[in-house]
Amino acid sequence: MADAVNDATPRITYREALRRSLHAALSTDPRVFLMGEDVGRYGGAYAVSMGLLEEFGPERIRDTPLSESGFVGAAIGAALGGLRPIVEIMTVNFSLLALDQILNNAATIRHMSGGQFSVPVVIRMATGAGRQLAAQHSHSLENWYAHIPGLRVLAPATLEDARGMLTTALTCPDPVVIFEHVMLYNVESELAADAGAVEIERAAIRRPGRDVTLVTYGGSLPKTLDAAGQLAAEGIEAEVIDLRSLRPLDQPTIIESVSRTRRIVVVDEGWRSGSLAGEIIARVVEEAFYELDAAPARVCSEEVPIPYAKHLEDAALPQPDKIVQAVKKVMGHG
Amino acid sequence: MADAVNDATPRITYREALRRSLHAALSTDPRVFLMGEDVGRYGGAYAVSMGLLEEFGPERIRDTPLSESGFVGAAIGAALGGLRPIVEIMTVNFSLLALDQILNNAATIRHMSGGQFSVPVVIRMATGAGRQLAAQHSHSLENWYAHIPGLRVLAPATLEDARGMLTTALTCPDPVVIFEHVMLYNVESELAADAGAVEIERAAIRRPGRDVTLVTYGGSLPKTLDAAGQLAAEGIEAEVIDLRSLRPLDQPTIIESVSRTRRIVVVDEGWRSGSLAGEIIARVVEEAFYELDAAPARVCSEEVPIPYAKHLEDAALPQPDKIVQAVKKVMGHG
Amino acid sequence: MTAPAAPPDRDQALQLLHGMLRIRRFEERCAELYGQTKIRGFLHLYIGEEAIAVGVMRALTPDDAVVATYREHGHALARGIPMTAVMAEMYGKASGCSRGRGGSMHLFDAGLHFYGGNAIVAGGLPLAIGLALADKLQNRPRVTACFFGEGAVAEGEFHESMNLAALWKLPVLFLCENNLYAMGTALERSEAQTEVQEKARAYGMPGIAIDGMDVTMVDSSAQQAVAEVRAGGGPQLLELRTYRFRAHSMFDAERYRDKAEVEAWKRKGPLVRFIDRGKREHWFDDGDIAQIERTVSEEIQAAVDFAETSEWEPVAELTRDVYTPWPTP
Amino acid sequence: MTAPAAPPDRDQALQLLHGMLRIRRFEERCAELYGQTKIRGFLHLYIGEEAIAVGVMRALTPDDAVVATYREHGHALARGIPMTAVMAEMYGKASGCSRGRGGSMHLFDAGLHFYGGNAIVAGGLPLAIGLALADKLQNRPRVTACFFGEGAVAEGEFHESMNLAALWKLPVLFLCENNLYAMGTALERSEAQTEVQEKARAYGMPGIAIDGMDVTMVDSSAQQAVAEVRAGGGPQLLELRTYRFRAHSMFDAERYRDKAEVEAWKRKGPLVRFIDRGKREHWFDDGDIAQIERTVSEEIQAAVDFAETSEWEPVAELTRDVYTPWPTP
Ligand SMILES: Cc1ncc(C[n+]2csc(CCOP(=O)(O)OP(=O)(O)O)c2C)c(N)n1
Ligand SMILES: Cc1ncc(C[n+]2csc(CCOP(=O)(O)OP(=O)(O)O)c2C)c(N)n1
Ligand SMILES: [Mg+2]
Ligand SMILES: [Mg+2]
Repeated sequence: MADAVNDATPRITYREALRRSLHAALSTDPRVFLMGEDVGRYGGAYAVSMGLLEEFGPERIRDTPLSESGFVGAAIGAALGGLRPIVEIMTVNFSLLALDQILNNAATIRHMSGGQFSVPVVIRMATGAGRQLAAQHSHSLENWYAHIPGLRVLAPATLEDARGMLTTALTCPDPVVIFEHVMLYNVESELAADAGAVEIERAAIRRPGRDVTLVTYGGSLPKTLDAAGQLAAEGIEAEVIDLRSLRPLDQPTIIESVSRTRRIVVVDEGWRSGSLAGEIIARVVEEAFYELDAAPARVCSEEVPIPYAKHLEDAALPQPDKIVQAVKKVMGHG
Repeated sequence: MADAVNDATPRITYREALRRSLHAALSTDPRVFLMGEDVGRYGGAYAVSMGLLEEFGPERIRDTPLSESGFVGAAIGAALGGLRPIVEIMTVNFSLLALDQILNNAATIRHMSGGQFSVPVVIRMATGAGRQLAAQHSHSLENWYAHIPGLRVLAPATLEDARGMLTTALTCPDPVVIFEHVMLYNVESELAADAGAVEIERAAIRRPGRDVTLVTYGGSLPKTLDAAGQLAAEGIEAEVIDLRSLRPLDQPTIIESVSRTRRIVVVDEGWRSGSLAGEIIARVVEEAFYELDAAPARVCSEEVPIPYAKHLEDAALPQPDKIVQAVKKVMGHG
Repeated sequence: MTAPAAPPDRDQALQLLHGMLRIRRFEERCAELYGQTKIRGFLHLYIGEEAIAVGVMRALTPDDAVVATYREHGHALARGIPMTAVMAEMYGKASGCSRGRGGSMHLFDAGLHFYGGNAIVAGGLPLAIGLALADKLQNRPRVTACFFGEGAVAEGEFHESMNLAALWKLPVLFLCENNLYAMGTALERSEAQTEVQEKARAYGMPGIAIDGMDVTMVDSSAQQAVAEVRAGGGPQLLELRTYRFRAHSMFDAERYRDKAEVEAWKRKGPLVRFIDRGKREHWFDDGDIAQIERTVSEEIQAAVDFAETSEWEPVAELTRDVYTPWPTP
Repeated sequence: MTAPAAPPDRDQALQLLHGMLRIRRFEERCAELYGQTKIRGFLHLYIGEEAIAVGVMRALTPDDAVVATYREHGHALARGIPMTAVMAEMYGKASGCSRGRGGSMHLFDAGLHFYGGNAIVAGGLPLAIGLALADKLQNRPRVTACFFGEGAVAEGEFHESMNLAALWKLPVLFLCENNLYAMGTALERSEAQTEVQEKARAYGMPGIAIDGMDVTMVDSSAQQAVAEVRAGGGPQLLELRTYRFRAHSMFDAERYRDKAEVEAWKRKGPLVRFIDRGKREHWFDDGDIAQIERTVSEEIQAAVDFAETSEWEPVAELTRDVYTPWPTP
């Protein structure tokens, strides 16, 4: 098991990249431990921590009861007590039960104590829809977390980021929330054997282009790249920006791109009203209003609890064809 | 007590307007009851339900234990069971503990059941800062609630709305969240003796003007009107829109105003990133980009847990002078 | 403390057997359909636990309310939601009991006072409190039956709901289906005090543990508890000791328990035991069983046919039922 | 079950008296300063409950951790946060123990392991679990003392935290300050089971109730509990029976309780009782008391002077300490 972990197989999954990251952290820093529902014996609801219990034991791969507020608060307390807890909330849907602890303790204690305490906790959770899990299990609430001063919020969309963001987050003295989109766990690609820490404040241009800027993050990145591919076939060169960090937002990278392309479409799986996409658009027009040649647009989820039936779920979420249409409209080809 | 309630004193407080509204609902509909922490014997943390226990008894003015998730969920269940519960969450700060029930049950059950059930619950809560209650007691999370499909979200900023919105909300078959800003409770004005139900989907122009549109809601309305007054003295005529309903948003009223004034500043006590103000701006530029003569702007709270010290708290929140400055900048006089 | 189980007469025995077999075979078919990707999302099978839903539902009247979890096919069927509507829901069809919105985890039926299918662990408990409060305030002699797994006991909502029910003396029957595991977490790794019924005492509430594999015992205990709750005696907790024979969901590799443990429990299963006893006590014979199997199999086939031939909800209807039609004044 | 309270010697008695009087007079002054609008926001006085903070803190070592609520002036002072820094915090000055950010409800001191001042009811309990877990995982023989009111017992977080502590055998001492009211809600209107220490049993945790008005009893009980917890015996719950003599906060009209009830409790107050007994048993005399009053009064005046003359935090510093300075790699 330990050997497999350090082995740079040519193609691995996003899940495996996360697992390697956990493995590396647990191996190198005795203060690090993982806690959450079914992270141990079960191997993680999304199988991310498979095998770690056997290697690191039940004190450091700590199965918790179904007590989200209790164990997330405990992770915050353990961080205050000098450890580097990684707490897995099985999915964002259950994180509401722990939101009080995250907002009123993790994010707040440093400022409220006049800077006496830092809270170096890392909170990982699965997010998003697409697996027909219906209304209570398909939320995308990244923007709620990105609203909270005192937190950092990350959305790894690539294997490099899945492998590297956690590593960097563990060096950060403040609470970091990491969103892992459920549709990414099985994505495969190559990952360098020596992949490790990545910086976690800057957006990345995943595809350069001159005609329009597409801003997205997390599980919507593959859909956006797909759309960009389709657009290219029609002669529209879209630049695709992966936000990577949802708080702080890398505004300069967005503004720079939009100043070149003069058009922007934001793709975000959150419900449209109150989405992170809205925030991005607001920032762009506040900052670069005169650089824009067309009204900005968003492709978000429809304002409906996500339904179970596949065709309805698909219709509720951003999809490549909707992105293509939105871009064409912004290009005046609508 | 009962007499005083129906008596149209010339000037009353916002608190008293709310109390009259509760009183009228309890008097006319036997299905209505009020539940929450300290709504009974204590008279309400903000004294809104003072005297109601004596008149309507402990079954209908129901003091609850400190169990936000439990009693808010119970109100949702009671609504499913045919009653018309009004549940008071003492403040928005504690509503996080009940957010799972609100999002995953109240807002979702109708759609998730294929339309079989409605959830006619009214959830009232105090919101906002300004009373030096520090980081854990000063949140403005209206935009989180306004993000949720299935909810209606109201922010009464005037006595008419304090009196009328609850009345209308109680006729609504779906869950309605009402935010009462803590700085409004003591505001006094006249209220007609026959004040009652008001419509709850349209924004109101609280002050007409031709030069710039100021959009705001709730506790920021008085500050915005104050700023508009100062601006008028300098020859700038600001139109002030009170959103009233935060979900659904009355987009036509905003767009119509902006199309006339060609400039917009949004004032919102939420933290800037991920604020409702951002959503408003996004909608305006999506819809009326070419009507604008200047980049839109927002005046929001600074991105900091609200501090206790008065001068720091004041500096963290939107204030009339900041609004005036923002408007001047948008007018090109900055 | 448990009520003595009165032996069922032949009719009752056949009903109990039919009720359990119907759920068992339905779910076996669902597992196949999942393999064929007709059913998707999460599918949590109740196989092994059928005695509980069947036993408890018999104690309820049509006016009583039921609140269940994501593992609720058994409850939905035993309560009387037509199998056609349940199967169509699993397919995601418009003719499903939740119009295709809910799927396996969110079966609803307003007419039967079946308030779902809740997929947030312990999320249904506060609803049950409210339903019972509504009954109490409206003087309706109803009982709310609230099902949840032993894993839910660790949630704050369990605590808050138990206290509210006891404090306000509400007509709620809490039914803790203790199948020893919450996904992969064994009860002794989630609770400091593993005697679930002991928890009831912390709220001054009566609580007893029942063999949830014995349908006659479940039946009689539920009858007694429902009668007491309905009579105004306040809430009660029944802990039903059971076991899940299948994986938690279709994604579970079951690394947390031994095959041998599962096999041992299967030998104590509600169907084997009831069939053994029923034959021994001559409540029914193999011919009766075969007859029931045929009826059940026909019902299931009809449900599959119904689901297969039902229409999809038009995509244009996506956002219907987010809000209730309502004229703004 | 409670430890016999060994009578204090003269020195100890004077310390206990001084500790309690210091908190009492400090808060009386705070109430005045509130009237003068020097202190704003919420101000929750501990008057009547001083025996608890004073008794418990004596049982802790400097390495132990303390988690408290918004009613924590007494705990902060008894733990050793300088009165100057506490008073400056109430004024909102930069020299306050939370740099003016926290105010009365959020007193912090990293050096003294004083983890606040938490204003979300029951919000501190999970933190205490985590602090104790960190101690356990790092093999530090520390105890985390976690204070909360009896109102917090109804919160889900109480339940979750109690279970986690007991399940993981963590070195936490839960200290439930039962002053009979949560704002205006009497215990019997919030709990079906009002014997708070009974709740501990639902988690297999030892729990006892103590007369929280008797500082020697609190002292000796806390000593014993802390020693047992430190020795690895797992968590314990002490219920400290007490009463708040003042309103819940400065906004409370106290419509929910009789003046007579308050007066009756005042006669049983921790200071009256301890002074009576101390004089009777000749631990100290009126001269000693006068001497302590003088010392206390001087300390308070010095704290007020310090707060008055301290600087305001420059507004330019508003957003400092939202994040910790940290180089992105
Ligand atoms: C609040 C919450 N946390 C976690 C989950 C994920 N989850 C779904 S079922 C389950 C196990 C529940 O176990 P139990 O209550 O014993 O019911 P069982 O599945 O055994 O019937 C978990 C952890 C969830 N749905 N809700
Ligand atoms: C979660 C939450 N709900 C409500 C409140 C408002 N509130 C502040 S103190 C209080 C009463 C708490 O009573 P108790 O726990 O007995 O402590 P005491 O004030 O008596 O010391 C309430 C309801 C809060 N701060 N947090
Ligand atoms: Mg279970
Ligand atoms: Mg109290």
